[in-house]
Amino acid sequence: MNNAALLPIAPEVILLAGALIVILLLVLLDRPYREGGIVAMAALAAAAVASVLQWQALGDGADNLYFSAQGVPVPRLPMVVMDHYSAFAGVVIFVVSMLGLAVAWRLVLTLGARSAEFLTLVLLAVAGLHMMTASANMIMLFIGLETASIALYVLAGFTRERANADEAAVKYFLLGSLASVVFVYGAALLFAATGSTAFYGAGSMREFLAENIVAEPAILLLAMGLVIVGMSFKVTAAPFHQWAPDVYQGAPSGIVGLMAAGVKIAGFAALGRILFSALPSQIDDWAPALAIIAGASMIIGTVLAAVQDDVKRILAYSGVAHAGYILMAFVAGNEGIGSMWFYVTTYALTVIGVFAVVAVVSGSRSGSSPLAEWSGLSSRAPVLAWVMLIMLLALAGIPFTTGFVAKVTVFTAATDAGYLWLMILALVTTIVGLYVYFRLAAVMFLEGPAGVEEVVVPPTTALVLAVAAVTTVLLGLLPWPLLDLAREALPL
Amino acid sequence: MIDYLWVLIVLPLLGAAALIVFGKRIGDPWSGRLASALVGTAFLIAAGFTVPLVTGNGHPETVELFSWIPVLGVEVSLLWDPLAALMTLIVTGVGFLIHVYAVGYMHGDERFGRFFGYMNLFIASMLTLVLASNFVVMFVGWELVGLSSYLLISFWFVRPAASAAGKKAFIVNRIGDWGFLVALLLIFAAFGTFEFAAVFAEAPTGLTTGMATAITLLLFLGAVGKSAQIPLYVWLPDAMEGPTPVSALIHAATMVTAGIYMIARTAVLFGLAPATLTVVATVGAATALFAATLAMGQRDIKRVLAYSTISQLGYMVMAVGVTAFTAGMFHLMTHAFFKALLFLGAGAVIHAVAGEQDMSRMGGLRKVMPITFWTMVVAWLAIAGVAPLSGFWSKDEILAAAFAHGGYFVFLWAIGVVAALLTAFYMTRLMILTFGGEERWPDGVEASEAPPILTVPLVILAVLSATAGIFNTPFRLGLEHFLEPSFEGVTQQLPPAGATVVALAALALVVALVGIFWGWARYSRRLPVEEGGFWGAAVEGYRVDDWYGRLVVAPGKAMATWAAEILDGRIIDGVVNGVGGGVKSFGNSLSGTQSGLVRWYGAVMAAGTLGLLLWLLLSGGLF
Amino acid sequence: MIEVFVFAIFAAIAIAGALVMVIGRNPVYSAIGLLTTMFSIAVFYVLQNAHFVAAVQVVIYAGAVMTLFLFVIMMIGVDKKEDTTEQIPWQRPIAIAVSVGLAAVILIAGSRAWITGRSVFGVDGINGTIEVVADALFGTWTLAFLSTIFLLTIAAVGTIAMAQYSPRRPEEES
Amino acid sequence: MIVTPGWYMALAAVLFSIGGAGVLVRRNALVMFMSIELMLNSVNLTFVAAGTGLGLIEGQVAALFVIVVAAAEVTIGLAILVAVFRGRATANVDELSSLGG
Repeated sequence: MNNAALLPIAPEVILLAGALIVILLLVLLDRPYREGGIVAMAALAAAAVASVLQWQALGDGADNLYFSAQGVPVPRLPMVVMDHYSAFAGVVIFVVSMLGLAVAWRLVLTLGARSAEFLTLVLLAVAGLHMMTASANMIMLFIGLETASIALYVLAGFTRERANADEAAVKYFLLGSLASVVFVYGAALLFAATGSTAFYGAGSMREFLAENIVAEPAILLLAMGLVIVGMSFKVTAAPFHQWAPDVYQGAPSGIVGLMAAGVKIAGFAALGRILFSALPSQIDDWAPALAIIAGASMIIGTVLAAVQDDVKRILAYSGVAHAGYILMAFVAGNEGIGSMWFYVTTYALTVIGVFAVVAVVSGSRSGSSPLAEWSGLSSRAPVLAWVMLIMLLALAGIPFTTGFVAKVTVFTAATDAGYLWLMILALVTTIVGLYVYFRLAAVMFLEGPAGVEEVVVPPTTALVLAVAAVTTVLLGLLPWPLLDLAREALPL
Repeated sequence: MIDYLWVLIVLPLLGAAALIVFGKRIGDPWSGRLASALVGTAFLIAAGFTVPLVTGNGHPETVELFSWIPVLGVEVSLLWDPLAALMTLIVTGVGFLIHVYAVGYMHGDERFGRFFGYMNLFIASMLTLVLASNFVVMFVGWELVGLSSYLLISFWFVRPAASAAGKKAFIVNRIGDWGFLVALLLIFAAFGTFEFAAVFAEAPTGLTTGMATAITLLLFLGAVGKSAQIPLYVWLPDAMEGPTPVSALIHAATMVTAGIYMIARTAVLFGLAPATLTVVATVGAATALFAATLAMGQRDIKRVLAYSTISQLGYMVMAVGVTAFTAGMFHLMTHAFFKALLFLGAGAVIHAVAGEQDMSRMGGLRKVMPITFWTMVVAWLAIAGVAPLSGFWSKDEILAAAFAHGGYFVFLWAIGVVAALLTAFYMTRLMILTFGGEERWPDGVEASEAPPILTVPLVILAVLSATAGIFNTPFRLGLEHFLEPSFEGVTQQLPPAGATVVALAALALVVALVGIFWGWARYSRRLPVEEGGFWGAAVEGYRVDDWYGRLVVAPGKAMATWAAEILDGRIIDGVVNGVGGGVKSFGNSLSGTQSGLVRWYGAVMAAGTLGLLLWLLLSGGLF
Repeated sequence: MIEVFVFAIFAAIAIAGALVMVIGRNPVYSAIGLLTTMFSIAVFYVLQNAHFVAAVQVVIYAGAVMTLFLFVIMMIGVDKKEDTTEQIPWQRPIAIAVSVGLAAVILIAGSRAWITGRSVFGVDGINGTIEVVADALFGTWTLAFLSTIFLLTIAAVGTIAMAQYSPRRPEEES
Repeated sequence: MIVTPGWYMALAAVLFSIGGAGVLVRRNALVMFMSIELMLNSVNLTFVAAGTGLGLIEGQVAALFVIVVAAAEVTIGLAILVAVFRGRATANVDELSSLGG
């Protein structure tokens, strides 16, 4: 096995090594909190670099390669695929995770001896997220999905000083397991319907479906439906979204950003991997189904976000609506991948920033973040309030932020694919959505201060906020660099 | 030179950025001076750009800045033509005077710097709207204008009313913006581009009447929101909670006229949709009369002016509705002068009587505030339509055009005349209650003339209000000629020629004088009791807000809550309480609501799954 | 024919076990019901020549997992009857209707054709002996096998994290 | 009459639905979790039966992987449930409803 052959799984190997080193540090050092965090951060950075190297190694996309046990391209049953799609996903996931970990930095330091477990779980969860996007096989994807999910179940309930965290963990675990089972049942039926678990290669799902017309497609349709449901749960698309508000509210604020952003990126990427790579020939079946889910998500997310009184819940429902917008890109098939990536990436950056502010305002441990806590933030912490306003503008899709460009691209994609009704629905919900975000802005800027307590922004969080705010505005003004890369990040 | 058109927008934008960030440090009064200087500079530059247009050496120019969304062919480009020039000069010119006034008016406010930051932001947004050369950039400006006006209305957010007014303005305007957005969508669907030039060039041949009607009706919905027409006018009176310079700048001179400007800009499209034009003219005339009756009954001086603004905007909308676009723009200009003057004068008065806005507690200010009084007299006569002040010419041109349009529109003309009578009446009432009679202001208030920084802008505006009529008299249609390049290919309704126009003008003058006399007769001796009946209803704005609450807002809220309960599992709450028991709670975390049950979530998920599977199979034709 | 007979008997047992699990008021009964079903499924594996899977099923599921379940049931002291008062009216009927509907949809779809895929590489009558499975597992599937290391590490670390019982500390974060 | 893989898959579908009903109607978190395990078992049965029908060993391999995943999930799941419910002497998930609204 030569070095180049290791490249496709390099990020996972690096993260695993990082996780093990963090555990070892716990044994070797007396108080390894800070060192462990640095190791974890370094591992994520190295994984990101590895993904960049992957991208470069791929060149113009001509020499994509599969990977199996022997480290050589194999014709049958590839497990992992290295293509522009997975490399792009890797960079985004790892960078967002670094930002998420930076937001959780203060939480890590206060966890004491438990920080080692926390960091290990974060690293392994991130590895799982990337596995979801880089798998060339349904079973591999399922393993990645479960790796990420199981680690996140624990992380959701990690700070158990408050009852909320318990509740979040149990709810997330029970509903998440249910969704996983639905997903894997879909995988099993897909196996029965196509005779393969692989996305690529000889006898793979794609090849089988491209060469044969399934005379009795009932099981195939069911299988697709179940797989879509499983993934919709992960990306909080309606009506499979209901865990999100409760879990976001109950989980430690320091880590919710990572949960919300990371899982969404990986979930959408994995859904895209399945639909674009394995089932492109069935687009006429799955695209309308996704359009319905997208429409439901926009409506439900927007309406329910408007009636919430807790910022974390508002953001969760807003996430549901955004999941709907992102799904709009999917109905356009291959044409929509670029806009999907752009939306997912910029949304993830914004969401990390938003939850970083939440962690500052409401503390990075478990607990809710009632609107009252936010009133008059602009006079207590003006810079923080303005940064939050930028993020809210992006979430609302106001021009000159990434949110606007992202919305325009997915709207165009859906319209071009012939889903005009979906586009109009999205427009209407976007306008209703303005109310949601401006309500929060109004509380921050127009109401009197809730208290006199000083708002302390830890340096790591400040860094994250700077990154999030700058990218939100800069990529909103000049989206081309990212948009061009996103358009290149096509699956094999 | 014209390539540097973007400087007009960037100057106030820089000011906004600097003042929002460093406003506190720059402080009072330097942040105000900086903001005023920037707007003044923008005015001078705009004037420079206008010279070639006036001398006839210039022609409309499009300045391309950069390509923004190439997929949709959206360029960020600006358009400089007579229409844009006129509007830019009004915005920066009147805006400059109001900025200067505000330096004095806002003196001592805690957030002085922040205020001017917002004001500059507003000017930048308004210029973006005005200078846009395509629908997307215009929409961006449109939205930014809404945002900055929201910030300014609720500037004194500690007052709950100000905060609520800001929200109300924001929400009501969303309805209009929705219309604008959908119109953009249809335009793109019909033409494949957002550029004004391309759209207007193709429209006469490439657009069916039905499509044109749909697009223009939706655009008009946007204008109805922004320009406060029936039925979306309700936000404007409440917006008076903002500082008075804001009312003058945004709610009289500039932002509310954006709707008129937008219709004038898209005159080609409106010209293709006669049905829409009838709707536009009718709504305008109805608003002009309706708001005038409301203005008659107000006791708060700023609310009189607010309803008066709505009424005057009604005239402008009526003008564009009868395709007298130039007349509409002309009235827009003169109105900007005299209404800004009225607001600023009102602000000076309010300042003098220690924040009192109720006219029944003013009176006798004529002697104390001579400069304010005499400038206000000019504005009063101008808005009432007394020759030869500016309002006479512009209002008369609108009415004459409506009359000349013939048929049904003669009826609208009659409504306009009645509204003019009421206008003269309520303005006379305002003047006498404020400046005439005995002093009724509260004890301990030492009213005195405002300082020069307040009065100098008043005087300048008074001169403009008095003389602006010469730009476009029936004898010399200067503005008409100036704007011609912008309305190329548009059939405009001109006032009738010859004796008719003289007769109409004479009638208008008589009506104005009758209105003034009526007001004089009623208020000059003693104050009549104005309670109950019409007066009570008018003060409450005919309870329109109540009806909105009952008919629109409450059902909407109820539906959202209902949806939330079903989807959130919160309906359980009510049911459990109703059934009344069986529920045990353990531990501190378990008290309270019974929402958030895992099983309910699971059931919804499963039902969703089943629904999706069924749908897939059904659409696959397998059942 | 004998195969049909065995299938019928064990299918009945499996369904009965599953129903006992769902209906049983006492978690211990539920666990035993599930155990019965798992054993029946192991029988089905044997019937299909999936010997290794059958062995794993018995050892891991019936052995380890169910023991763990019973242990936990005993430990947190919930080996008693469930409070049956219903908090969500209609939830139960809706849930049952949805489940029945789900079964009906899948069965109707399957009644047309359960397996529409086509084997490209397989041979008829595969025999899931340990050699054959190991061949696949450590051949083409090596990477998937290796990647379960993530799962097992998480299982270990996560259990430790959850088991460290932190009493509700009164102090907030510093 | 012979037993085709379809029979097993049909049985698996029934078991899957029963498991699903268990998750939805039971309030004891442990029993809900057991129901999920039952559903996983029916997935395994589906995999194995489909593999038999297709003549592919992959069905069995996939089932093995699902078992491994399930084992990890059981460990974590029970750890969470023990941690959460140890102090409450109950495993009723309906009592976990402080979030929401």
